[in-house]
Amino acid sequence: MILHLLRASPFSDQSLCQCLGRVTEQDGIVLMQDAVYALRGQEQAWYNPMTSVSSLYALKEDIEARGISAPEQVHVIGYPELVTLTLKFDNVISW
Amino acid sequence: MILHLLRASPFSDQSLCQCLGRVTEQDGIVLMQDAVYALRGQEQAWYNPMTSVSSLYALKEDIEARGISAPEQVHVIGYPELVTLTLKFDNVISW
Amino acid sequence: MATFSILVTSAPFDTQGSNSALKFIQAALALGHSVKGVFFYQAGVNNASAWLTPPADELNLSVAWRALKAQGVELHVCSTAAARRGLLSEQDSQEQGYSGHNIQPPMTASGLGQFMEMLDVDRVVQF
Amino acid sequence: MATFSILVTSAPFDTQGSNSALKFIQAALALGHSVKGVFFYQAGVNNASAWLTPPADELNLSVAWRALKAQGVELHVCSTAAARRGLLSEQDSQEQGYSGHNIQPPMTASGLGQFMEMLDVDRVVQF
Amino acid sequence: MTSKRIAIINRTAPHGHSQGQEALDMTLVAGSFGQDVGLFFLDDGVFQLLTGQKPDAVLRKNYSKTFAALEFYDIDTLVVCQQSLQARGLTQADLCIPVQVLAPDALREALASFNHIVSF
Amino acid sequence: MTSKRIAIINRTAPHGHSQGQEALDMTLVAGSFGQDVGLFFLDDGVFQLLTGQKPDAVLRKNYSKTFAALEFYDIDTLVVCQQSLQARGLTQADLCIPVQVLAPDALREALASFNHIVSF
Repeated sequence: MILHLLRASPFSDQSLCQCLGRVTEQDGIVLMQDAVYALRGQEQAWYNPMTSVSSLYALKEDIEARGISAPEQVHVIGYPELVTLTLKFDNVISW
Repeated sequence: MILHLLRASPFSDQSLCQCLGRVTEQDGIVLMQDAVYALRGQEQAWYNPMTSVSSLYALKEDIEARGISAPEQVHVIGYPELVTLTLKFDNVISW
Repeated sequence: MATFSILVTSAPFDTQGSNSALKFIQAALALGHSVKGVFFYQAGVNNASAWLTPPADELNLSVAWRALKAQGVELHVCSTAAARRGLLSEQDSQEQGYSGHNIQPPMTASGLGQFMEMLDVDRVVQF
Repeated sequence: MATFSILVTSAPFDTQGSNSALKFIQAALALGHSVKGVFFYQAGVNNASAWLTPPADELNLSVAWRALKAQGVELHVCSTAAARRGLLSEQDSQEQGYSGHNIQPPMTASGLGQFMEMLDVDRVVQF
Repeated sequence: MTSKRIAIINRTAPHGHSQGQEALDMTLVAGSFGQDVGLFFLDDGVFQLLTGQKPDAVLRKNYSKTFAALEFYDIDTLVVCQQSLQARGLTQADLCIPVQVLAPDALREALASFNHIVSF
Repeated sequence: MTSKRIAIINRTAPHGHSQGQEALDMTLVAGSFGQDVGLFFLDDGVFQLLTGQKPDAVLRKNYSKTFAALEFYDIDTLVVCQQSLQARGLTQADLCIPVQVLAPDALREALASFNHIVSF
């Protein structure tokens, strides 16, 4: 069980696609920093693979900073929940 | 007539795709720095659009640095030719 | 309660990494966890500059890192990575014959071996 | 013969931008063109550090930039962008009460207005 | 100042990186020096203009408020890439200032008219 | 040293950025401290291992020669992503040292076995 921290916008950077090609059902994905712009990608090829990850999280502060919003199926979390998540999973990768 | 200087690997970064969506037949493209890795993209969606640009250049020093090679249809140039190219086109964008 | 070490590899201001690291550490401490230390590497070594001088309406990272040190979080910077980027401790600066040094307390100039010491925690998180 | 100004926005060592800029400028000068100056902005301001200290088997950018200045290429760094990243001229450092300064000749601390002056050339090329 | 026209391109989203903030700084200086300047928003750069940004939450400055000041600097060439907006599910109504929204062909034409182009 | 196992991931191509060189520095120190370390090459990171690099041409250091020294540091977990190689038209024969080439599933399993993971 790996927790994947995504930090780059998938419109500019391939990290989200590359990460999605490697996650399993037990893994978790956190969208933070510019990666929260992924939530504006409804028309992009990576959007459905991303939202079908059951443990998909997005950082509240980064969403608010950017003037966007999250759809219902995304778990919006703050930093305390992020800290707790890193302990719930076995290890953490920052992409 | 714009000369487009590409610097990032298209396997990691969307700049090449974004640039290709905007060039016209009169424009030129120079692959430099990590963008020369585009020459290893034979199986990628952007490869044919890229090689169909008639003014496609790649910087010799950056190719040699990385241990790769260029196919025939790509004009391999050195820095003196790059300097001259920037003057042949009307202006230059670094992507 | 758990133990953390934090690896910062992103440059201050140029990217949001330092900001995210600060908020993560503050949250971890507030939850009662222990943060053993922060290790600055790659472009992250720029966080160790004593002279970061942002405009008054922007985050002052020097103040923020100092506050963490006061809470017991060790702040280590890789001196080889730092020297490549123009950041020097007093000793390294004297050896080079430079006129000053910009790695100053609360930052400690260390080697990568220090980071190996910091792996003995429950989680390492990279920003 | 043509005139150039060069904008460097990428950090030394972290990216290849400085290396490419150097090779471009050397080629332009060798062809007999005139390079009015280099303007360092964004993370590129780190090029202006007098204290870049790479290992002996790596490029010493301080030496390389100094050689260009000796060939008549002006080297300007944006002082606001520099201050945010811990790079200060003697005057700015004294105003802040710091113990030294790491922007030294051949680098000149300037404002963005200086870059506007540098636009009066045939080509601006960004690295 | 010189008579050379300069285009400043925003290609990066705000807050994760400093590009947008320093592109805007350069634009304001260009304007105050009377330079003929065009400001372009392409790709993730269109996110710079979103309304309702609150970057204080992530310890970054809310410089997006400054876009409204561009008109006082006589910077009236503000161009946004239509295709970039569309790919992100955005329309002009989501943006904090009035801009020209151009299709790729027209956008490239507009860029080609500048002497110098810098990108952030 | 600690008994924690650390995975170091290369995701960036060489020479355009410093990631690869400093990832290798960290790997060598980890090895010399007797740390149990795995070195992974994913995505553009696989370009780190290409034979015949001559970065002197672009004023960068040819640190790829150092990969051959990894075995003397007892670093024998060297894993390359099969899919990343394939996407770049590469095979193991193009690489400068012997490595384990793993399919995505096996690669993720290998990564999951480490206590800590850092990426460059």
